[in-house]
Amino acid sequence: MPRWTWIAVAVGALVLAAGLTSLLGGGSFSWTGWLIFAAVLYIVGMYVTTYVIENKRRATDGIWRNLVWSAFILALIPLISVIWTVFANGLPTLLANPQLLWTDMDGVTGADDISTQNEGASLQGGFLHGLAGTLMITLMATIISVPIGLLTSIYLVEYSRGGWFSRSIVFFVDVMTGIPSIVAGLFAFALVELFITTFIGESPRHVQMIKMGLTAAIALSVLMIPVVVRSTEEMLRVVPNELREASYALGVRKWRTIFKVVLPTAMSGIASGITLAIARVTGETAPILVTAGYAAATNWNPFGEWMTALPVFIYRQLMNPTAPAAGMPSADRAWAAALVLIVIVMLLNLAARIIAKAFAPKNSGR
Amino acid sequence: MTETATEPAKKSSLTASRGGAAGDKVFSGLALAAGVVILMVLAFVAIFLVVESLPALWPEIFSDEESIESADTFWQYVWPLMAGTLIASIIAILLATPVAVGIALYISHYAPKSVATPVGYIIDLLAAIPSVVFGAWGMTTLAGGVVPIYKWLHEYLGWIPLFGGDAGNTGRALLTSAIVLAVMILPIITSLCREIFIQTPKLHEEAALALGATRWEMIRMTVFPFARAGIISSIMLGLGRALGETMAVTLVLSPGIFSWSIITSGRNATIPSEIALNFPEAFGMRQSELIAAGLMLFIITLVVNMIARWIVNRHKEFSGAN
Amino acid sequence: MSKRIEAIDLNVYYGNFLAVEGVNINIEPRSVTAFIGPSGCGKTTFLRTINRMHEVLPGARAEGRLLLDGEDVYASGVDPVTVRTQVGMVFQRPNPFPTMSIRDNILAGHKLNGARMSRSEADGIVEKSLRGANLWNEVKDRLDKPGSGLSGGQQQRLCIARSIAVEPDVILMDEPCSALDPISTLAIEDLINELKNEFTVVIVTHNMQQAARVADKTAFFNIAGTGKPGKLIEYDETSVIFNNPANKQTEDYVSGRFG
Amino acid sequence: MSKRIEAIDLNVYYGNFLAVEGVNINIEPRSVTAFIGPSGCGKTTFLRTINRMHEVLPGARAEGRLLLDGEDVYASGVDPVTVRTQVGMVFQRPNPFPTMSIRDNILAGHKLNGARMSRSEADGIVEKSLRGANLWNEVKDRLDKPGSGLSGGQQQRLCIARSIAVEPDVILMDEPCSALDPISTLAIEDLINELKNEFTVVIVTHNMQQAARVADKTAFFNIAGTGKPGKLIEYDETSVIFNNPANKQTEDYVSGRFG
Amino acid sequence: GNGGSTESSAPAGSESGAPAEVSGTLIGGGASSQESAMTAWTNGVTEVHPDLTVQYDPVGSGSGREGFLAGQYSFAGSDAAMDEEEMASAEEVCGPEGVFHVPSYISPVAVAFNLEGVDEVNMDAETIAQVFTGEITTWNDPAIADQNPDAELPDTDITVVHRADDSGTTENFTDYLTAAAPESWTYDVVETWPSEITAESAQQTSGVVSLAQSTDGAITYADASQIGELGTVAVQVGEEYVPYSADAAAAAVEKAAPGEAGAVELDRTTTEAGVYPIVLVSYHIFCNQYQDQETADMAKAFGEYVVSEEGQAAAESSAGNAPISEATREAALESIQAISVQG
Ligand SMILES: Nc1ncnc2c1ncn2[C@@H]1O[C@H](COP(=O)(O)OP(=O)(O)OP(=O)(O)O)[C@@H](O)[C@H]1O
Ligand SMILES: Nc1ncnc2c1ncn2[C@@H]1O[C@H](COP(=O)(O)OP(=O)(O)OP(=O)(O)O)[C@@H](O)[C@H]1O
Ligand SMILES: [Mg+2]
Ligand SMILES: [Mg+2]
Ligand SMILES: O=P([O-])([O-])[O-]
Repeated sequence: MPRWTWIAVAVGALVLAAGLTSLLGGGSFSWTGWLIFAAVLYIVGMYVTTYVIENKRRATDGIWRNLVWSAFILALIPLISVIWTVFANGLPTLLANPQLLWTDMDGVTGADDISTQNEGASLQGGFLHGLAGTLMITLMATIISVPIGLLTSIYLVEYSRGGWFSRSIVFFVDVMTGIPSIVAGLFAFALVELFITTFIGESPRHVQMIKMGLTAAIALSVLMIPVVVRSTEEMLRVVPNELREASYALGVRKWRTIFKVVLPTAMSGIASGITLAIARVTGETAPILVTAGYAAATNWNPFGEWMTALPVFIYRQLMNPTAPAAGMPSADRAWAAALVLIVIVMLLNLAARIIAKAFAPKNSGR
Repeated sequence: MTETATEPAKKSSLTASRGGAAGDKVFSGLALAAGVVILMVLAFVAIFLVVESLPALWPEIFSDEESIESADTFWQYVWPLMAGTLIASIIAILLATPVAVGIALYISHYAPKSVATPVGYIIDLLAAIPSVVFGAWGMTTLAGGVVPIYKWLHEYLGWIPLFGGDAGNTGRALLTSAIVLAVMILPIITSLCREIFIQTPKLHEEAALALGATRWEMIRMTVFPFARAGIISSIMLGLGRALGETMAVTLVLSPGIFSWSIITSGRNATIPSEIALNFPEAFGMRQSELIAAGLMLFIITLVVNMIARWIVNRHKEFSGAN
Repeated sequence: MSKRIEAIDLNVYYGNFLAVEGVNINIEPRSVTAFIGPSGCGKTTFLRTINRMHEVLPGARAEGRLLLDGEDVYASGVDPVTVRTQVGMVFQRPNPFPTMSIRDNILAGHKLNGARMSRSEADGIVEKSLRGANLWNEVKDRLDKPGSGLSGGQQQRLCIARSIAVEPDVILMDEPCSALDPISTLAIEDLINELKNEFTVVIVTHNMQQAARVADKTAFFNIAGTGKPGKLIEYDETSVIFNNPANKQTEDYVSGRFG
Repeated sequence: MSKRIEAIDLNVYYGNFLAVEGVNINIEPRSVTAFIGPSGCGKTTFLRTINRMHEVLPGARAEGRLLLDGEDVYASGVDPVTVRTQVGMVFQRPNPFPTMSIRDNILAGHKLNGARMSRSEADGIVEKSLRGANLWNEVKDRLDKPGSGLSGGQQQRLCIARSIAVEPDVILMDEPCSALDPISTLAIEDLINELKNEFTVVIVTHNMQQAARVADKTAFFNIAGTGKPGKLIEYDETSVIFNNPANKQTEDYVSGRFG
Repeated sequence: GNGGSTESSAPAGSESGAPAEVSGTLIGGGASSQESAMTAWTNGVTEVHPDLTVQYDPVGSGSGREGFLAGQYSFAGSDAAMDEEEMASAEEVCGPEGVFHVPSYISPVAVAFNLEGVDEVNMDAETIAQVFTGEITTWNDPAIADQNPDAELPDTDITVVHRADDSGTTENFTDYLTAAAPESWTYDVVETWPSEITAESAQQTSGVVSLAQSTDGAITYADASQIGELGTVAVQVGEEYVPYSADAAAAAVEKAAPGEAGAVELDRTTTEAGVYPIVLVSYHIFCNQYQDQETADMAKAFGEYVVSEEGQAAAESSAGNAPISEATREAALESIQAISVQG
């Protein structure tokens, strides 16, 4: 098959698609429609051409290659769209008002926003409190769930011998992935309430202690643990047994083998699993709303007082603007916060990759 | 060979274990304890759900009321929500899985390394975007964009019940939520699949290639069988997320009663968004109804996972491990 | 059903690293040729260029010409997949497909071609190939069991059966006996002797007795030092290589005075 | 620094499957013993019971007594980890830790157990072990490079160096040369000859020439058929086994009249 | 009104000019619709009482009342008054004296639409109901056109947008429809829009407003302070059409019949001139007696500030709600000043 075949097919597909689009579009020409038609026609066209010129197997190979490529391009569309939305909405605000990063909403009222929107006064307030909340709550949730999740997957892979107990853990971990986040929040609230009312006291003063960063962290842990267990388990399972045996044969204890040989070998996968889990919970809104309260001032103490996390801040600012009649300033703050949130997780992701790289098997050659 | 080997004094050189013997016990104990914690948490969640939803499940017995608030029976209230949740999640999985597996393959077997690494990173970034933002994006950008497509679907494929209803002007339909969900679970499935695909033994891949397999055939013969359990795992993880996702659906969907049409807005609802939308104002019986709906979701997840396990275990003998 | 292999000035690279340099060789059809030489001299590398398995590794490529019955397998427009169906390969470590039954392992190559065949046809192929690999008697009662349940030697013979099932013209074997006990080794050596009636067989081995036992001709590769490219030093009748080599290096190697 | 190994009526099981039955053997300190026998006869299985690596596999267990200098390693209260520090093991496929440098690989036995040592002490151990494994000259300039970058033979010697670094009393080797070329094989055989000055060495091999070259005594295992347990058939001086075996099975095997 | 005094706390409230020495954190929660006004109040109260911090959890009216009953909140914000049962169970935290309501937040619910070139449309209750039930589907339907002889109504389809979430706004709006248009509105007073009606919906007031703003021909009902550029419906009251306004809304509350424990009973079918009947009254719910002096003082101080002219003005300028009328304030202040400690 000549090298230029694909170009010919591509051009043909584009032309044909243009015709088809204007025909079906009934006058108005849709660019998206054109591209979609062209892509489909190209894939089909390449298949048929290869089938005719070469054989069915090459055609099949080619169509799957094209499909894999289309999957990739298809996934880029929403990605770019989402990221563009966030950057376009958030970046200008953030650049113009960097103080958003180090002020909170304490003292900011709707009147301020109204004057911002109507009289062009500078944007008031910020989301330091949200930043503090997100960092503290996520950190605590990570501290709770990573050890539990890691240890559980270690138990499953290294210690259990496939009995009913480990099978039920595996099964229920799967089930945990489906707990709606709001239910996790309600559960954490009920749990802490139970704890506080039985061990500390039942008066309003004590009951008012329930809502705090820790409670939110517990709720997030319920959501995080299954992701950590599931991904870590898969990664540990693919660590070759011969490495474990090499270590045992040196007289290294099992737990040290796990720590020094198995975990480092699987580190890259584990790190990306944990990042995934963290990324998932940093974006949670509903469970934090019912567990951590809603504060306007910055609070760095996760064991007392209310906290606001960034997603909650974003959600509330979008949904219930500080000044109902002047929603723009709130929306600006929300998008800037969304941008910051994404950047935080991005950095986290980067850090995880660097850690993974440091541990990764140092392969060379085959 | 009759010498007395079991003199206690001599035995010491093997029993006098080097430091850290306790470490094994402690560590395996810890690992076990972690598993127990998870089971306990789950048991608590289950108990919490059941206790809180009893009044809605059997109002005659567990509450003062005759029936629940939103409908005559709980089942009548919850089945449309369950149907909506399942339809949205299944569509999301159907949309996301092929694409996610495709990207994972792209990264592991098609793209040159210099492209694969950044692409992997970029896809992971999708996971970094909070669901509120996805919701806001779905609401503002996506919903508007899909309207012409829905209209087209309705016009040409309207005979399929899924596209039967009128497309409306806002695009706030179940299919839009499903698309947002698909985008959200895409990175979850991709990143797990990618890690597994990369682990496929070179030995087996080369065996296939040496038989004259094309790249795709090699993938089908070696990568997929090896990764089967992992793929199903990752789909389950994604499905769990789709089933339980609250905010994105809440922001995107105009809920309503059950309908087969997934392109009509003001139709269908999902359990998590039903809970999120109504929980703040709910108390008493209404609150029980919502938590009972959460219990149903829990049960759906349970059943779905049982099916997945069954699929994975069916071919255990021929699994890719070893 | 058997082809001549000719390499003309073949250089093989891993990225920028020249692993094998200037190989010129002419392998007769219906013969067994053994590649011997110290570790790292490029035996595997050269072997893998014959069926274009080399290029599966990222960055790996070959320069020069490699002819199969006069046709250059590296000519543009040649599909490596087609080359590989004509040139079968058996690896050092047995690698049956773990997810397939013994039967499906054998039929794997045929199924690729999408060839529809009747149950009896398929059975015929399975039996013929397994008999050809001296494995039929051992596994005929458990064809539907996974191939990974066999012993190492059996697995290796299964892999040979798998590659002869597609009736290639050439069979390449990279140290096929290194993981096997003498009994299995002997079985495979017998097999190679039979295979040469139909196929061109090339085998890499570290075991010089084995080369002496099975090969018609032997090629000795050597390497000057780490980082240097491997070279074909001498290629001749096996008896000449082992008893009366032309080259000093060959003589040193076969007589054990290396290093 | 070298121990006698005695097995008394040792049965080894995989779950309910009796893999090796009734082994009685007495291996002298400071000697090299070779285990030979057809595939599946239980050489590896028995070898792994000596340092209690066997029980790492789920469901695997051993019955009977196995004495190290008179102490039963299967007595209750014996810590398998201690046994393994005294009985080192080298596997068929070289398996250096991929995440560690050459240096760290050598120190793995110490470091992984959390032992603290000074830099100079560590350097001493690394050099001594690498010299002991005949690898020092080849890698002394790249101790901080990953171990997986070495050639197969070098990797295998690295694994040997790693196991002698913890100064065991016994070294078990399971087909250590099967993946290696004659040069590396010779290097390792030389090494084994040196190791026996200090250690009790047990080696599993399929290569009878190798057994003849390195072993003081040879044990021949055999198996009556699939599903049957493997048994120790004959154990004697190597020269006796190869030239004048007492048992018909042994004679058949070593003379190649098996199968 | 002047700040009364009890044995334990100095006169509170800005009008008396003497800031009381209250300090501590007062925690409340409830209606999210009050969030904006509450921000103004929680910030404003610190000007009068620098050591008093008030935190408000916008969890929703239902959760707010529930949290209040469980002791989590010292006061609740709610779109609806407590029912009998809740009042009874309130005695657990508040003691036998129970609770009282302060109608501190009044907001007119505008019927708002997005129709190019049209700013105001007149409708009677039946027409509104028919539009929202989907019986009237185009803007130039005779039922609408007849009431708007001067307007140029296009034949655009009507897209009904309602609240997707459980909402006090929906409750008040359907309450109005039930009372004023019983013929056409057959659904009842509900907090969640009847799902049988196929229509667009969105979450929270900002959601319905922005959806309406982006959809031509959309009509919705929303807190008037947030409707922005949308056109509004003037509602028929008696013989005239009354557009929403702060005064007309406050008048509706003033003219309302007193309910139990400070709550008000709005008259949706009123024919009185200048009264806009679609009004949402949101309450603050306090205990008559608190368990400790500190909380009682803080609640009193905060309550007094909220109903004070200053507090109402602060809320109006931030949230755009309608300030309560003088008469309403007088009554509220009296109850607030009677807050005491359980014996
Ligand atoms: N994947 C690879 N990337 C880079 N270099 C490689 C790779 N594989 C092999 N090499 C190098 O190419 C050279 C030839 O290697 P090759 O594996 O062909 O040797 P060999 O003769 O087969 O050795 P052995 O007997 O150990 O199998 C060696 O220097 C080796 O280090
Ligand atoms: N993990 C295992 N589980 C169950 N059975 C096993 C396992 N490993 C080995 N066996 C069985 O135990 C018997 C002895 O195996 P072993 O590996 O010890 O043989 P071997 O003599 O080392 O053979 P080879 O020369 O092929 O290495 C064989 O029948 C084998 O099938
Ligand atoms: Mg090789
Ligand atoms: Mg073995
Ligand atoms: O004020 P609401 O959000 O309940 O409508």
